[in-house]
Amino acid sequence: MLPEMLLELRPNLDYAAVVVLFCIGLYAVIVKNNLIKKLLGLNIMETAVFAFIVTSGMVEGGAPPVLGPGVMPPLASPLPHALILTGIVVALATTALALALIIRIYLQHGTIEADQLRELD
Amino acid sequence: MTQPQNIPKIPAAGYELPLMLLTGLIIAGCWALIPGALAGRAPEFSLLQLAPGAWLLLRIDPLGVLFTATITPLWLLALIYSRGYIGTAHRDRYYLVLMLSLPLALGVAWAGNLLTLLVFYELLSVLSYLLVVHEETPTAKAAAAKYIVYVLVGGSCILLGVVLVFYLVGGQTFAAEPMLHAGLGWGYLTAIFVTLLAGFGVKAALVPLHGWVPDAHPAAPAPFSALLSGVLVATGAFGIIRVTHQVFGVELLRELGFMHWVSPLAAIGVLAAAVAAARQDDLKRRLAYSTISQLGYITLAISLLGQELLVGALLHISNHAMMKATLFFCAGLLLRRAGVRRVSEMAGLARRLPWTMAAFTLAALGMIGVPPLAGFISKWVLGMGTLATGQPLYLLVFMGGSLLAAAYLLPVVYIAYFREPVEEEWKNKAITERGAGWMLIPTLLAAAATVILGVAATAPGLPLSLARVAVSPFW
Amino acid sequence: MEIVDPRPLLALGISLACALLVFATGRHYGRRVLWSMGAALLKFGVVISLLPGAMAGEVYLFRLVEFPPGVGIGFRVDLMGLFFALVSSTLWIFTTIYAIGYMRGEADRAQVRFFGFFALCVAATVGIAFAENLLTLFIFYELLTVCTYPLVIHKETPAALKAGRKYLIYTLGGGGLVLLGLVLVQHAAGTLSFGQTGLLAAGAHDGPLGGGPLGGGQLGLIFAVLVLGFGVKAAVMPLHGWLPSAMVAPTPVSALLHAVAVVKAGAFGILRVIYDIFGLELLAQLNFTQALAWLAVVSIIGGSLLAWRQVNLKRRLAYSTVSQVSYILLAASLLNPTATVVAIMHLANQGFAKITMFFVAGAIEQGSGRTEINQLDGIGRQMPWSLAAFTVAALSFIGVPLLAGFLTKWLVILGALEGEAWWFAAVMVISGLLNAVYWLPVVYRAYFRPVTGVVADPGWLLRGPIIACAAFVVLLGTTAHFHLLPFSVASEAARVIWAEVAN
Amino acid sequence: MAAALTVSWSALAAWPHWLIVLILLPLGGAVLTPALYALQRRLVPWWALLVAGLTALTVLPLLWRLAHEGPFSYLPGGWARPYGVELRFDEFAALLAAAVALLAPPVLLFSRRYAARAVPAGRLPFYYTLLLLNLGGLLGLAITADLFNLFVFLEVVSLSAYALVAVGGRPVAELAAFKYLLMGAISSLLILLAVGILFALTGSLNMADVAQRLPALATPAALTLAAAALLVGFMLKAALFPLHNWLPEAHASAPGAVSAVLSGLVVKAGIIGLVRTYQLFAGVELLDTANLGAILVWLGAASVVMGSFFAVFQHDLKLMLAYSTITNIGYIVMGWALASPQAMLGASLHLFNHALIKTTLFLAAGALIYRTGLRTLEELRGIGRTMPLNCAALALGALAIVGVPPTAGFVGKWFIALGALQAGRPFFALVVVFGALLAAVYYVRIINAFYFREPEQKAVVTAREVPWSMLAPVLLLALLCLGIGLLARLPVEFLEPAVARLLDGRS
Repeated sequence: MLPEMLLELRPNLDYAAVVVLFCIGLYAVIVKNNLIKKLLGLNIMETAVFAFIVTSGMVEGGAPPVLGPGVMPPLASPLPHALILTGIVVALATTALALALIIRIYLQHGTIEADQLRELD
Repeated sequence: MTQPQNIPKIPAAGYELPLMLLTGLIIAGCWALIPGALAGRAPEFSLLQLAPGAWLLLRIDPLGVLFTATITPLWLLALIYSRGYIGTAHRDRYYLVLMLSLPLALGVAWAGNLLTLLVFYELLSVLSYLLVVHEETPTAKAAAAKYIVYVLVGGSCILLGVVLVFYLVGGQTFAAEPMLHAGLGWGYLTAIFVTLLAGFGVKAALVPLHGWVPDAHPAAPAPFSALLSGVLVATGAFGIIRVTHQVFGVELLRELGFMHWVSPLAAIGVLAAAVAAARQDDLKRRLAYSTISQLGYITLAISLLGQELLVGALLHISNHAMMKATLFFCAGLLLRRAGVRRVSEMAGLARRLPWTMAAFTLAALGMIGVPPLAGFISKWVLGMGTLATGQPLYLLVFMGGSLLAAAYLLPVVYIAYFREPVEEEWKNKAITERGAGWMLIPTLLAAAATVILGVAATAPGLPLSLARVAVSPFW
Repeated sequence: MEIVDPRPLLALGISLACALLVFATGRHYGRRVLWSMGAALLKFGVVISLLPGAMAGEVYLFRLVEFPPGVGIGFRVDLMGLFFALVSSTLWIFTTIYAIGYMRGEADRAQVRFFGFFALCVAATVGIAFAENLLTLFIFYELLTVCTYPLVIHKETPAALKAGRKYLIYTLGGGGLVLLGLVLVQHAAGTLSFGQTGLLAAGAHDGPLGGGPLGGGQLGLIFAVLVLGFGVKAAVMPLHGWLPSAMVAPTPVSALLHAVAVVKAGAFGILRVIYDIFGLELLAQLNFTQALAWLAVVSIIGGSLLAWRQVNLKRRLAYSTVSQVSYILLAASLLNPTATVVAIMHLANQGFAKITMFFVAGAIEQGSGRTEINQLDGIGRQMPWSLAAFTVAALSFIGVPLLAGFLTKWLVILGALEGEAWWFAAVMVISGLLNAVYWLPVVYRAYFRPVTGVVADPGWLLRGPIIACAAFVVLLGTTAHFHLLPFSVASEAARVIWAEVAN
Repeated sequence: MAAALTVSWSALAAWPHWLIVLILLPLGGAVLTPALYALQRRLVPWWALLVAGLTALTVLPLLWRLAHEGPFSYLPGGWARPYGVELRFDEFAALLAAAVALLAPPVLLFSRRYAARAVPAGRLPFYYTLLLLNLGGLLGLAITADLFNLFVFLEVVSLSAYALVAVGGRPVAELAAFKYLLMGAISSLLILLAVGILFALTGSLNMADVAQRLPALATPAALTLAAAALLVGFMLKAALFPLHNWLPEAHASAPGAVSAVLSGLVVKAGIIGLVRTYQLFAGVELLDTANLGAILVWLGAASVVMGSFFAVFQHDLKLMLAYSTITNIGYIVMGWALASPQAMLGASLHLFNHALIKTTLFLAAGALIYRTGLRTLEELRGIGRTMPLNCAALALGALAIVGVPPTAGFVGKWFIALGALQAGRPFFALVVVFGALLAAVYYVRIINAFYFREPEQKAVVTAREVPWSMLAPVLLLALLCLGIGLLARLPVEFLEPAVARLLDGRS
């Protein structure tokens, strides 16, 4: 049963990995108590999405528009990579901001544990 | 026995005389209408439109003239009497209301259509509340409360009936021709008849709607009791005449047969009220029941639907008004001069109050129907009318009523004249008629009128002739 | 004949300007009085100046703005609206005089708020009366709610605040229903403008609930939603709860609630629903008004019975309003010309009589601090003018001839008979008797019980309006056939409504 | 004369580059702000105001052109679509742009005195930078026709918004900002994921192009995933119930002017995203959009009711306003999802009107806090006596948000309710009315406290009106709340064809 499913998954194994990664990240964001860990979870999710988009740049049976004939597959579309560069910048900004906030929170409240912070309210 | 009031002279309010003069003028005016009425003229005056098509309208027809000619003198008598009777408490209000009630009564008499009749009738009734309650004793208040409940419920019934008529045939003026016709359907006609009869019946003390009468009369001041009994109750009967003869018309009523229900009711009223009267010890209560009984005569006469009977009924309205006024005036004298309310306390009073008791006796005899006094004339006409319409059974009722009247009035006379007074009760009491001129004069005048109305009954311009003119168009 | 004329807007503007002026400069007693009285008189002048033309068949139109297309704010003076506006602007004059006297002792701040919002309320009432469409009516209807609220809680006591809250909950709930009805009508008819015989009948397209053309059930829903929505303000029986509570307000406010504006606005709204939105023809085919009539009957009888049980004078007055305003609904639901006349006319009849009674109740409270009926012993001798006026009003409600109430009773009964519904005639008679049952004891007490305690003279500022209003009660009852007086206006209004049906 | 004016206007409007100027102005202004601060710090507020004002002026020719020509595109660099990046000014973009143009100058004017107190001095340049960034991002989001740019602008808006919440430095605010950041980042990722999926499926990023290609695809699962990710992502951004958790605290704890922008404009980014999602998937038959619509309708209705319900029990004035935002977002989403012409029209109108009203309310509330430092209704009792004008503005705004006609709040709800009937779903008309009633309940509480209670706090008794530079924008906006409803005829006529086009694209 299970092996057959895995077989079925094989052509999309990268997607499966992305999904798993995404879920791990989401899990961390939701469950972890430490704000830093939450942030890390977010980063994992980001990575998952980036990975997904980058892998989707893979073009089966495609031909490069600029290079002449003779270039062998696998070919990849460069556009997703360019996009993901932007995405990474955005993610970086988010992370930086979040870290800054966490520092402020720590300075203000003396803790970055979510449950303790909740009690402070 | 209540303490006799050794009345200090009541200071005059100052306006009594002008009021009397004014009333005299009004009476003169009403009488001046008689020739026109005898000639059968019925001028109309529109006053005001209350609602679309619903006019306040005066129509001075012979019936109305008869009514006003008979009742207006009572106001003058009552005014004079009041000068001696009414104390200073609430006096202004009393006179104000009394004088206001006169034009309202005229309005009832001259109402040109049902709406006008209703309006004046209602206003008169509501206004009378202030007279009934005048003395503001607990009994007076209770009686007045009862009175107003009856009046309002009755008035509401009339209103319903009037609106029904208005809805069906519009705001028609009273005329010889009846307003309604058989084509309107049995249901509507019954509803109209029941509501109007019940409404006016309350005022006319029609048994079993008479409940307020025995309470209101004793409670009211004597001059107003006289008016109440002589006029206000009569307005009810007057209304019934308007309804039966001008709204429905004799033929329609015969066709519908409603009167088969009314006549027995009235007959029972005549007899039962008379029996009840005989059982009363309070003189004014006794007189009140007598009123119920006498009004029963009138209603019965109306319900039998005969021309002569209607003449008799109208005659009896005026005669009864005069006689009953005399009786109530006397009752008031007895109360004021001797402090006596109860028949049983009147022993020997005739010696101290001779004029009073003389007048009382005269009026009592008239009421019983002794010739040639007024009561005899009307009862005679009634009796003849009964035979003329072929309903001799009701003749017995009339006679029974008269006998019973003797049974409840003669004992009063007897006790006052022939029973020896209890000595102790007479000590230190200045029971006298001296100084009671204001009360005595109207009493005697009324008593005299009783005689005149009897003796000169057939003189033109007196009720009998007028009544014949008034009634003739209905047949 | 429709004429563009800015006067309806002017009438509204006068009240608004008055409110603004009072808010701006009202801390001076003199100015406050000047603005209030000036505006009251001026507005009455403007409103009455519309009358001759309107009676001659002219309809004044003034469209202000159209904001969602097809839905706008506009004014249209037809006779029914003009009648309502006349009643309220006449009563405004008296209420203003009375209020000046009544509020004299209060702090300036309270007075400014009072007179300011009072003017706003009256502006809203004129807006309701002159509304060209249901939306405009709704706007001013809600404005009325909002502006009466500060008046209801004027005293700022816990009881007042509680009453205010109750008032708001009820009226806003009603407003919500009206809004819903508004949406339903707009959807069904595609327009909200009055002045066509039955907006729904004229423009009925598809039902709001889908499923093809507008059927009876959906119309019934619209009718119920609108009538109940307006019925809250009209204090129809299960929805009347706010009215007695609102009695904590000062007397001029009660007068405003009961006679000048609020309750009337509800009743007027229902009149509009019946005559302008559904139209007589459509309603004659459907059977909704029968339900409304019975609702009114429940209010008439139930309100009276509840009034009977009250020992507080103003509460009794409040419940009696529940009963008397429903006359309008009963009459309107009878759907015949006579009843239409009285449905409109009773706006005035009830208004003047009720305001008299409230003024007297206020004068008594002001003069002696008495509020309960059993404290009124002998007060008729201490305040003869006021109690005489009170008696006149009471007799009017009972239906004694020559007073305004008789006219109402007469016409409603006649209308009931024309509608072949004799039982409503009986209801009117019973209601008149019930009025006697709970008003006469008050009158009786005031006159025939021994005097107790000292009562201060309420002064002419209070007494004047009382007497004037009582005089109006008599006037209304006796001037039916004079041209340009209220009754002729009401009957002309009814004639126009029915003439449209005939065409 | 008029003709000449018209000609010159149309000449002005015909200049093709306004659209890119619209984005570049605020973004450039934002970038330059810290530099200016270093040179001449007192000029910074005026600089921001100037930028905002110019941006607002830029919107005018665009609107003119839109009104005369209909939607138009701008291709930066001249690359034809779908290859190049496209900016497109359609009616919905215009709505948001107009809201930004209308609200940005008053907010920035208000900020000059307000931020001087509410924001620590060192952060002032960031405050203005972030605000301008935020506004620029919003404008970009509104006019972009490119999926990835949508994401980028959304991130610009979101990141600046997170930072703006915290910029005031209140302890609660920083925590709220972090919470907001987490939720926002998750939603951004979902959106990015969806963009990726759509790109993978179609190979295009131009929205119109993608929308054309999608119907031809036969991969329902992927489509559904993309649609769901977009929906959930934008719902989170728009704070639709039950994903509203982050909003109240973030909006309430931010400085007043920021709250105004967040509540009035930033949540609308989510709405615009939902509109774009709708446009993307409108033609896809494999995907049962009606079904998605049904979910959204119910969630919208739930937002309306729950938002009001929560608001009723709040004591903090700004929290109340924040919950009311959830309610109003509910209205807008519900209107959209009902998918009948009038409901969509109403939702569009409400998008604009709510921005206006909520900005008014938050600015007025901010002014109260500026003067008194008090936030709860109990503490603010009687403030209507000492700050009458400001409170009058707040009361007007309250009336408007309840939806009392003829204020701005009425028109949108009116059309949504009508649209519910048009869609044959009268229940939602009932929800509209019910929501208005609930709103009335809590706004009455505010008015009650301000006007009809005796003041207790010393700060309330001694309070006086805020300076004119703060009061004027508040009053101006309040008057607009009152008056703009009366002009609703214009936007309605303007939007009707757009809505019709949208619905046509679907059938």
